[in-house]
Amino acid sequence: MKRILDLTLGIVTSIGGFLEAGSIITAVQAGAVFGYKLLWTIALGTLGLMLLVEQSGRLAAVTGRTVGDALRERFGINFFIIPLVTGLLVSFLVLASEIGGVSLALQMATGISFQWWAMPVAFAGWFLLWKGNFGVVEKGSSLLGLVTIVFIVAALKLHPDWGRVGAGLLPTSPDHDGPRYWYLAVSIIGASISPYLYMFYSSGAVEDGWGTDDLSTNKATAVIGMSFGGVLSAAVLIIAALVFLPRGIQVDRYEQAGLLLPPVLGHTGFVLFLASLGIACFGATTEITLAMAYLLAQGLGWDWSENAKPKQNARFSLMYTVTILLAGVVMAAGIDPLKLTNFSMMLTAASLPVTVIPMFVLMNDEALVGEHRNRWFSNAALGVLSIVTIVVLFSAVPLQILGGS
Amino acid sequence: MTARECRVELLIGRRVVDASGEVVGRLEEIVADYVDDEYVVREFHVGAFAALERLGTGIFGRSLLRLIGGGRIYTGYIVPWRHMDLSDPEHPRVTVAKSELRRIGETPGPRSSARPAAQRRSRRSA
Amino acid sequence: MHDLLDKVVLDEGRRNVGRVDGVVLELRPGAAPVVSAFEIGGRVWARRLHGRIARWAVAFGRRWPALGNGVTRFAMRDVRTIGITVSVKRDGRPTPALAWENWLREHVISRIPGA
Amino acid sequence: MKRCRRVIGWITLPLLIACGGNDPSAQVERAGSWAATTRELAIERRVGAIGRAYTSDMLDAGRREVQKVAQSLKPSDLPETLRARVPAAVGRLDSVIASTASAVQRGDAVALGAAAADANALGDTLRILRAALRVK
Repeated sequence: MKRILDLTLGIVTSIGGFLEAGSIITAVQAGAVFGYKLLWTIALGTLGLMLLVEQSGRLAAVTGRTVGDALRERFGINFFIIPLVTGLLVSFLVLASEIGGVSLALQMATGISFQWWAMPVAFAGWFLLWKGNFGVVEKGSSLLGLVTIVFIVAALKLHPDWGRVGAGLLPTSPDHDGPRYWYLAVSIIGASISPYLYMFYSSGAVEDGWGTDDLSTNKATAVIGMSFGGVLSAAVLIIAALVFLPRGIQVDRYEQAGLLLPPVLGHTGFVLFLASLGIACFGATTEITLAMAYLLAQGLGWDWSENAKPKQNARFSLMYTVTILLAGVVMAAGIDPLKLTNFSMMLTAASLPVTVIPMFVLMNDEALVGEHRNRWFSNAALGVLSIVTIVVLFSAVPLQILGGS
Repeated sequence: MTARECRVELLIGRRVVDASGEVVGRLEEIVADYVDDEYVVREFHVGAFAALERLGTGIFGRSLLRLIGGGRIYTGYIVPWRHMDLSDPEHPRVTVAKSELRRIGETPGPRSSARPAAQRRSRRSA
Repeated sequence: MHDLLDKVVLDEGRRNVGRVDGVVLELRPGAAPVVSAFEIGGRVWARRLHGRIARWAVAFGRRWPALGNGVTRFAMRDVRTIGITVSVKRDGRPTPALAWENWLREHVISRIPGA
Repeated sequence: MKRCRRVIGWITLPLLIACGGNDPSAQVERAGSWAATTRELAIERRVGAIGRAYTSDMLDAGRREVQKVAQSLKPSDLPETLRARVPAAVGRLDSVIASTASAVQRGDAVALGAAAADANALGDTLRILRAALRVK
């Protein structure tokens, strides 16, 4: 029975965790301009995430070490300092754009500008971390995240032409707006494979005390959970392709996304869109803040359990307090949420090699993971993924310049 | 600092030269044994990444080396403690010619620092 | 040395004291060197990165002595086990490694309700 | 020092140029997108599917974006035949958005219907103009 409960919670977590400001907004922009053409990037991103989540979960279950621990212990501080610094920097920008997502959902509902909502949202996120423990954060935000299923309902209601949807799953090059196409493709990959997700997942696995008998749960959670998350953002893209593209609406401002569901589900569509954007981003806010605190604490050897009272690990709790409130200040300063979200997704994609390639070495180190090390399939898949992330890294700056606005 | 001390973490990754000044490789591992309540150094492992020699010691160079070199799959030399001169920790020197050193993997001895994470071995290597 | 460097250090109360940031070799004339102790501290791992960062760490330490993470040294005699983590037979709380953990607890964290 | 300068260059470069280019056909496309958005806002507001605060906020934002488009459209960029028609269409769009906004304030369903029709017509005009621009 425990196994089934773990499985369902795992899947629920990945739904809540997967969909956030980045994946929603990039999918809406992609659908509005290129129709189904960019679906393949969501598929690629979801497969990549599945791979990394499964492996970081296996690492945690077999060795009791999180990704953060393993990066420091295996490669020493000389290498670890790079994923640490890039990870914290990039996650901070993503965190600010998540707070932006929640604040904008509140702005669309109330008319009060998102800048006023930024600090209350950051404070609410901090309060949940300060009072709640890991279970509350993980399960709470994911259960609420279930409301994001409205996207699947809406997508089905629009009866998409499944043949062309399938065609969208094949990598194609665009016939117009080349740079914008590839900029969105990279942003979507960055939105799907976010390092904080598998760092958070491996820390959760260690905190829940996973052992080698949880490997099957781990595999199922990774595959089912992440694919469900992938289907959700694909649904968002499909709706944008069927609602915005024919009407010629391109998303230049974040709030335009609010028009996504009303034409399909009327007022309930509008309310549910705000609810799912707000809740998914709020869940991501707490998860990213924790993931950043985990990364730093694990890297430097502090106590880091979220289950403990804040007093028991002062530096860890101070870290997440400062991080979330600072990110709130960034959003309160009124930075354009759409540009920040796109930019942070692009930066996430560009920072992937720093965590994906070491996973290659970690998961093949017999001394570390013993016979649970990668089989040829995971190695081949991780190899392809590493190549993709390196290509993305080198294309990031030119794409930001050409396709950036 | 009592007697004469040097720091392992600053030694690791340093370029090691032999008696004639020829480059042996980079210091990758120090094996010590737990002998009557003391961790006594038995040997040093100098990894010879011929291709990566020029990476240099910048942050990026050393970290890339750690990423690749950190593995156990390297070729290199075993330098018994007697032959390693650490008087200048910045430039460790081998007191004999490179040719006299045993290559890693040649002798059937236990793999130098493979230490199965879980079990504890009788002769603990630190 | 890969079994020691960068490993998490647990004190007798199984509290995280920090990570093995540095390991000390004692050179004895005519005899094999001995691993005499290991050290924990921001200044220790900063030195492994680059001279300039090490200097910043020292400067940071001097400006905020309370937060300044001095260097904590544990003799190898105090080590109980070396496995996935390194456990020592001493209490970690009074050491500099946890200095600013304690400082933060008294002066900052416990002031916020619900800590 | 050389390495630092290169690193700083890498970081500031994208931030500086992130605002994107402003070739005329892209600007007209943006205007067309806002015409379509205005039409959608009018239709959805008329059936009460979206909130009043949200609609008026969006229309204000729309006007600011359209005014930005108007400023960035320099006559020299436009071909001879379109030099007059494009700014005129963008100007009309600005006034349609304004009238939609006031219809929303008054809650006048009929005016909203008319505004939606105007926005729709403007959307088509802008699409034709954009096609003409792309051909050049």
